[in-house]
Parts: sequence; C-alpha cells; structure tokens
Amino acid sequence: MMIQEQKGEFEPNIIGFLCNWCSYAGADLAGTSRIQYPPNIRIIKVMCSGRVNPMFVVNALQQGADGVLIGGCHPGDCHYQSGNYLARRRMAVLKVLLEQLGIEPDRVKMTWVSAAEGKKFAQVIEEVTRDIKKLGPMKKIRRDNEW
Amino acid sequence: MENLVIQTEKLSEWVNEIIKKNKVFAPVKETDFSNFKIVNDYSEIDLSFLLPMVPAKKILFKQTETLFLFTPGSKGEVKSKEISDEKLVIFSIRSCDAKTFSILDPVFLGDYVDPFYKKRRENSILIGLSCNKPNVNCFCTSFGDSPASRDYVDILLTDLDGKYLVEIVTERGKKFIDDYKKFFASASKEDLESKEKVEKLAIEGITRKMKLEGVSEKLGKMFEHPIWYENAMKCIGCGTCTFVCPTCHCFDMQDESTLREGARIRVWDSCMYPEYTHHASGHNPRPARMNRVRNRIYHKFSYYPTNENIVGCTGCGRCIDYCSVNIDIIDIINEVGEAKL
Amino acid sequence: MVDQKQLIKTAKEIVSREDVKYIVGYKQGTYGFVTSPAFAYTPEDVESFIYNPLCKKNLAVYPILEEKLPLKRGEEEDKRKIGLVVKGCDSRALVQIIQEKGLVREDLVIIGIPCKGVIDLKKIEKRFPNQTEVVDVEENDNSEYIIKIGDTVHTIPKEELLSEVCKSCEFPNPPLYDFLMGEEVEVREKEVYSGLRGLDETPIEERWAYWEKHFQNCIRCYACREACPLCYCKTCMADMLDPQWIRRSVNLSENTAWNIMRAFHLAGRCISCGECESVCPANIPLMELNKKLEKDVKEMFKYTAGLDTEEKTLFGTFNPDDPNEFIM
Amino acid sequence: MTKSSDSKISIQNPYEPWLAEVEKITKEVGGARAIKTYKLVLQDEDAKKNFNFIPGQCVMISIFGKGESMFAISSSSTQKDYIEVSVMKHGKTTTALHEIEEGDIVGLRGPYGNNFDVKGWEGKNIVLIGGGIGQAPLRSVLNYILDNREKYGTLDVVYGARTSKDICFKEEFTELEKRDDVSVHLSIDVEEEGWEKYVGFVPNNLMEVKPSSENAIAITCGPPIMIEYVIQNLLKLGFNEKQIFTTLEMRMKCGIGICGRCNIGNLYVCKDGPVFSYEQLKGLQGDM
Repeated sequence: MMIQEQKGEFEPNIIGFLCNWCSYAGADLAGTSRIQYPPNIRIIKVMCSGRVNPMFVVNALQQGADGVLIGGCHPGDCHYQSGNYLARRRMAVLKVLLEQLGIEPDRVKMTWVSAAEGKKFAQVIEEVTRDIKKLGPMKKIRRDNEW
Repeated sequence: MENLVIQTEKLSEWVNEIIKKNKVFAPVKETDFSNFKIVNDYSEIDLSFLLPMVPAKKILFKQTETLFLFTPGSKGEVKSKEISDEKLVIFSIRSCDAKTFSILDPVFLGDYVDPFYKKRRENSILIGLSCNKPNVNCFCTSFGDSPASRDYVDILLTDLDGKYLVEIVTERGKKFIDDYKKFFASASKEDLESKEKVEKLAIEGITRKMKLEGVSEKLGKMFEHPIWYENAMKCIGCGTCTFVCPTCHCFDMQDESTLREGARIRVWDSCMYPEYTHHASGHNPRPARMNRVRNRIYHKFSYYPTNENIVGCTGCGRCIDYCSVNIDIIDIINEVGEAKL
Repeated sequence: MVDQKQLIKTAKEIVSREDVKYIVGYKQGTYGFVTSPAFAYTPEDVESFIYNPLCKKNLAVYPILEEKLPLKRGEEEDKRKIGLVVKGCDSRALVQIIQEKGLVREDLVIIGIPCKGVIDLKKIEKRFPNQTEVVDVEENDNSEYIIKIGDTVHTIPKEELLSEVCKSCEFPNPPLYDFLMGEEVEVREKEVYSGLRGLDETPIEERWAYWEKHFQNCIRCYACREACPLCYCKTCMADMLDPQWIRRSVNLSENTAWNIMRAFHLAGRCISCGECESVCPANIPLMELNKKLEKDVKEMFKYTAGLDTEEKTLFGTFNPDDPNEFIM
Repeated sequence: MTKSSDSKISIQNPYEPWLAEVEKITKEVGGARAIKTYKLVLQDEDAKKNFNFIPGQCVMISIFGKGESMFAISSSSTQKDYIEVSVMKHGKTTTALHEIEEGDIVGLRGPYGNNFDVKGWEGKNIVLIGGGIGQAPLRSVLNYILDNREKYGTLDVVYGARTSKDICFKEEFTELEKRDDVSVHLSIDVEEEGWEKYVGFVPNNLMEVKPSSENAIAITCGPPIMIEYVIQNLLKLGFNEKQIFTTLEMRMKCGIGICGRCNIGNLYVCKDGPVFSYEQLKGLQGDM
C-alpha cells in the first residue's frame, strides 16, 4: 500500500490530488511521453482542485503521507471558472495554520500544471519529492492504528 | 483497621517505591489545572489542585477503549482484546472521585459484566487524600459524605502539616501497605485528633448545600415542570458537564479500521448532544435541549435512585465549575425541592 | 460604564412589543464571579438584567440555538423576534452569521453595548479563590476594577484581569444594533495579541511541542464548537459517520485533526470573542490559532470578518491577485 | 473463539460478537427504503446449540468496519438452526448490510431484551397488527403460533404498507391467506390499480376488522404514530391495558444497558424492553 521506509534513504509517501482537466492530463502526458519521475507520488484524481477539502490534506497526513501535492489548472484556465482560485485561498490559509501548529507548511504543495505540460509535471514531482525528503518522515499527527 | 503516620519528606520515597511495582496514576500539573496521569517519579505529582480536570473514572473506564479486534469486510474475523493484568494504584484520589466507583459498580458489574472495568477495578488500589481546603462548588457533605471520608478508598492519607496520617481502611489496603512497613510509624491519639480537626475545618469550608430530601419522589411528578425549559434555554449543549462528571458513563461504540485490520472501540459520549439519541429514521426521542438537560438531571437524581438505590452524583461540583452558562445543579435540585406542584 | 437603568428600560420596551418573543441578557450567577445568561419573556423578567465587566458570555449563540421542532397538529410556528444584548464582538458575530445567511436581520432586535473589555473569569477566580458569595464588579474611569467582596473593596488595575482577546480588540463598538447603550468608546491603537508575540522566532519544533502538550489534554467534548456563535452547521463534519472525517477515538492524531478542522472553518469568520478558549476545560489556547488566521487573512486577502452584512465570505470569493508565491 | 456457554451473561466479553454466516438473503421490498431478510447461521457449534431466544427478543448484528445495530429477530424460536432478521436500508450499518452477499460473514451477539409472553398466552385469541417493517418482530410471534397452532385460539393478522410494493413478506402472506385457521387483513395507504383489499391506514383497517377483545391479546408494531392510533382504537374495541403489547425501538450501542442512550425513564429499551404492555407504557415517564 504505502512505500515502506527502507533501511537506506528515506522514501517519502506523497499524495497528489490532481484535477481531472489539467494536472491529471499532464500526468498522463508525462506517462505516455515516457518521462521519468520519482515513484513516490500516489495520485488521486479529483474533478477540480477546488474540490480538495483541507481535511483531505489533514487526513492524508494522518494516514501516512509525508507530503501532499495539489494540482490544478493555470489561473484563468479552470474548467469551472474559479475552482483553482478558491483552492489557492484555502491552501494559503491551511499552510498558515499548519505553520502556527508547528507542522512544516512545506509538506503541502500546490502547483498549476496544464494538460500539455508533461515535462513540467515530472519536474514538479522531482522537486516535491526532493523537498519532502529533506523534511523527513511526517510523524507528528500520524495515526498509530494500534488498538 | 490500622492507623499509621508517614513523615512528609518520606512520602516521595514511599511513592517511588510503589511506582517500581505498580502503574501509578496521580494528579500531574498541566497548564492551569491538574489531570490524572501515569507517573514515573514522585516529582511529577502536584497535589496543590483539589480536583483533577477529568475525574478518576477515566482510569477504570477509559475515554477510548478497544473492545475487540477484527478483520474488516464481509469475510470478517474477530480477535479478543487482551486486558492487561497490571496492578494499578490511584494515588491522591479525593473522596468524591473514589465514590464514583461505588456508583458505577452496579452499572458495569450488573446484569452484564464489563470485563475491562472489572479487571481494573480488581487490580486497583485507591489511595485517598483528604481535602484540607474544599472548593467553592464542593458539596459532598450534602450526600452525608465528608471531604475526609474513609468510605470509598483502601488507604486514606490526611495532610497533618509535616506528616501524613495513613488510615488503612480495607483488607486490600492492609495487604498493600504491608510491603512498605518501613516508611511508617504508628499513629498516636493526637494524630487522630488532628485529623478530626482537619476534617471539621474542611467540612466547615463547604458552604454550598444541596437539599436532597424527597427530591427523587418529587422528580417523579415534575417531568413536565417549566423548570426544565428555563434551565435548558441557557444550555448551549456543549457536553462538558458530562465529560467532567465522575458518574456519567455513557459511551458510543464505533468501528475503526484500515483496509486490513480494525477494532471496535468505545468512546465517552454525552447525552447533551442531539446525535446521541438520533435514530437513523430521522426521529429523535430527545429533540430539544430541554429533553436532554432534563434527562441528565433525571438520570442522576431519579433513575439512579430508582434502579440502584443510590444518587448518581458525588458532589464534586465539576459540572458547575466548568459550565460556561452557570447551569448550577445545586440550584436546580434545590429549586425542585422548593417547587410547588 | 453602561447605564444599567437605561439597559433595563430599553429591554422592557422591547420585550413588551407584540413581535418580540424574548430577550436575552445577563443576570447575576449563582456563586462568586459567574454571570448567567437571562431570558426575559416579560418586563418583570427584565428586572434581573445586569451588565458589568463580568458579562463575557457571547449571547449571539442563542438565536442560532433556537430549536425548530416539528410542529404538532394545529400548532403554528412562532415567528416573533429575539432580542439580544451584545457587545462589539458579539455584534460582529451576528453580522457574520447574517452575511452567511444563517440568520435574518429582521428576526433580531439588538441592544448594542459599547464595550470596554471584559474580565477573564479564570484570572479573577485565581486572584480571589473560593469565592462563594456573589460579587459585584465595576469599572472606574481610571482603568481599574472596583471589586466589592463583603465589606472590603479591592481596586485592581484593569490590565491584570482583562481577557487577553480584549487587549487586542479593534472593534469594541457593535457594528450592528438597534439601540445603543451609551456613547461609543474611543478606539485606540491596540497591541498585538499576546499569544502571537515572538511567534516568528519560535522554531517550528518548539511550536509543535507546545501544541502537542495541549492537544493531548483535549477531551473532545466539543465545547469550543458549541460555545462558538459561528459554529452552527446543521451537522458538524466531526459528527458525520459516512464519511467519517475524524475518528472518535481520543488521541493526539485525531485531536489535532479536530483542532485543525475547527480553526480552519473559522478562518475569515472568527470575530475574536474568545468564547472557545474560555469554555475549554483543558485550557487549550485556541485563540492563538484563531488570531493567527485572522491576522494573516487580513494581510493576505485584506479581509476582516463580521463588519458588513453584504460582504462575500472569505472562501466564497477570490481575487486573481491573491498570494501566489507558494505555487510551484 | 472461546465463549463459555452456560448462560447468556457469563460470556467473557459481552461486546464481542460471534461470527455468523449469511446463508440466504431474501429481497422483500425494493426501492429507496428497501427491505431484505437475512438468514443467519452461527458458525460456532457451541454458540449455535446454546443460542435460545423467545419471540420479541433482539440481536446485535455487525458489519466489521462499518458498525453494529440492533434488530428484532423475525424468525420463530421453534426454528433452532438459524435466525432471521429483516432490515430496512436506512443508516450506515443497514446500508452496509444491504450490500453484502450470501456466504458473507457478519457479527452477531444476543439475544437481548425481554420477550413476548408466548407461553403465557396459550389458549388466547391473538391479534397481530403490523405496519411496514414493524412486521418483523410480529413475524416471529406469528410463526411461533403457527408452529404451535393447536395451543392458541383464533389468529388475526392485520398488516398495512404504503403501497402494494412495500408489503413485507408478501409470499408468506399469500400462503397465509390460503390457510383457514388464520384470517389475514392486508391494507395499503393509497389507492392502487388491481388492489382489491382495504385501502387506508392500519388503525382504520383495524376498526373494519373489529377483532373481539374477549380472551384476546393484541400485539402491535410499526411507525410510532401508527402504534399510537392502533392503541387508541384497540381501547375503543374494548381491549384493556393488559391486553395490548408493543415493541419499541431506540438508538442503541451496547445492547446490554451500560451505554445509557436507550432509556425511557429509568428503563433501558435494550435490557428492560423492547416489549412493553400498554399498561407499562402508560406509566412510563420519558422521552420516546
């Protein structure tokens, strides 16, 4: 299910919430163009980045994600006019809140990737993986699932 | 049974000795209040607060308890949850909090025995501490109890300034203390007299009184009385009163699982929430705050006396302390007593 | 100082009106320094109304707590108005709720009180422990509280007992009212909320250690939610079973998730009345979360909650020029 | 799994269920308020042997990972090898129950609560008045009486549903109508093409049927409002308070009188109920 922490280097689990119309298509393009990117991301398709409830992010962190990436269309390109703008506001506030709580806000990442940007998608994933690797495993609010 | 004394400076040695063999729960200072926690050294204990925020019921009846383990899904399997056999000591429990257990025993050890509560009850020693200085809303004396009551504990400590009087109340207490004989000396007559003085002073310090005569019968005739509407209007339904109540025992059962494993857990619940009785069909037998406030009072002062012959309140005063809208159980019961039918 | 006579007179006039169901104010509590919400249905009931610096409770919760139970046959819905005594922050709560269409302005009759700040009950009880007798507290013109206990009169500098949130209050005057008791108070330059001072210098690990300690004490009684006038969702996400957003078991992970959820849902809505913090039995400094969000929301989006009933909500609108630096 | 088997109370952990296999699922009613009947067989042989109940009692059924709910047993206690429960899709657990298939495993614990005094009623005339899914506990009594038919007097079954499609146990009613020792009176709430029996609410149908109160016991179960009017009408027909029985429901969690939520006055529906005579009910002060 999740990538186990191996003895050597820490391999983070990253959950990506990608919008159906742009970022997911971008990821698809990266795949079909056979562009290499780190295997740490697990993608969940959502219809719009505006669909991403901040609790999705918190739940992901609780359930073992070390980082969360939210991908949407470029500003102005949202399939639903303004979903990505609304998502941006929410995530900006969520990051402030996490920072205040002492949870590294950098664990929550946001990006705009269009359907044509397979290459950018791969770059973003590389960057995210590198950043989260630096932060180390997220243990602060992880569920222990020990009953 | 037997009365001993221990010098105050020896107390820490004794408790540290107990910690070696037992899991000791004692009040630990948090920000501005204390709470029962497992202590690893006497220095962690803070006896300056009268009552810990959450009552000692949380030690025997945990807020979150795993009932059993299962494999989720339609081909499920069940695995029992082992109940730890460790010896528990509740150190510095006040008499009102200790009384909790004699009220909860009929519930958890009644027709159906709750194995978790039972095991911990059998495995725990209650070391009480007399209250030298009661709080504003203490009213244990209204139930005929005393802030230095020996009734509900195994061993009772009383601070006599410089030393503690150690009264051994039960056989279990005696057996327990036998292991630590070296810390104690026999109590003198004067020691016992000073305890009486302490107790008398403490009783005088309790200024609030709940008049209980005939309340249970009277409640039987006051189900539709306007007093419930009046008090419920104020209530914001926060449920804090039930969480900090030493005798509230309602809980919710929930399944928690990952894809592969899971458990049925129980967590404290509160009758002050509308969801508590909400049927799946949408019907709610207690739809209004009035119904819920009334049920809380009735459960303690009418249903408990009817079913178990004991009032479901210990007089700790926490629900009054923590209520943000001043719903005052002493006042309500006194009003009930005075109400004309 | 609010003129109690004027308050009672106004409240009596309001409660006598045909179209008013009841009016909510404050009355003396049953012991010590506590005050209690008072519901007046008749002019006689209003006699018990008081107003002093101990009246901290935000009464704006009551109109939203009004239960709409299924009507019995032949019964008609009571559509009369509810009267309320509100301070600056309480009035802002009403503005915010009306803005979100949770309440209708016409259903309320609002008595506004220009507020000079209220006393933190925990502070005063610590100062005068074990006070059973009911106590009267007044504020003089020297920023001091006059506290009469028995025959002794204590004069204490306001600063020592004032609630932390009041120290940084920018809106002591109610923005929305029908009747205003007395003159508006002058708004001076306010200090930054004490819980946020020095925050930037605190390393992130220390911040977490601080919150970890607090969240471990959370008993998830949800008093913070119920006391908050702005937490009025019909079904709270915390109570939902399918999907279950947060598990009910009480542990650090779920407690933190709950507190993140609560704080987030108040972003751009919190009006800094401090109720959540003052009702918390575990003394969790919730306002440090709310205030931080308030401050940053103001900086990032130039948005302040609870001032204009016509304004759009923070998350219901956007600006193309919103902060963008964190986007990869 | 080890469970001691001498009495229902001495099991080690009363919260821990036995496993039961869903042997058969019968679709009773379709649509949004679907009803299915589940035939459950306990897997543990000892548990199966010692599982004794009397009509009126309930069981807790769990879907692991989803939750647990209390259901009235709808099969007769004369049937020893299995029990049946009929479930309407409504909340989280029942929705999960409606998704399982034959051969799946559920958790089962019980039986809980008190029961209908079927032994004590021998020799009496029985009137069963049910509405909607409320027929489930009555079916248990009905089948028990049918299996001991000679011990009882006349048997009237009054049952109503919203539409003909909502009628539970339809085939069983058809079979029942063919018997000459049972009189069945079905009704639906609103008129429908092809329906020749009574149209109207159950309490009204009851007044049409006019069962005699002499030496009779009336048992009713259905929506709360129906129960209320049925009881009123039964009193009009000359039934006294001791002749009228009903079974109640409440939100339950533990099923054993500890968790505190199902109380009506000082009684817990799970432990002291769910069967109440009208005499008891009238004296009860509580939120229902």
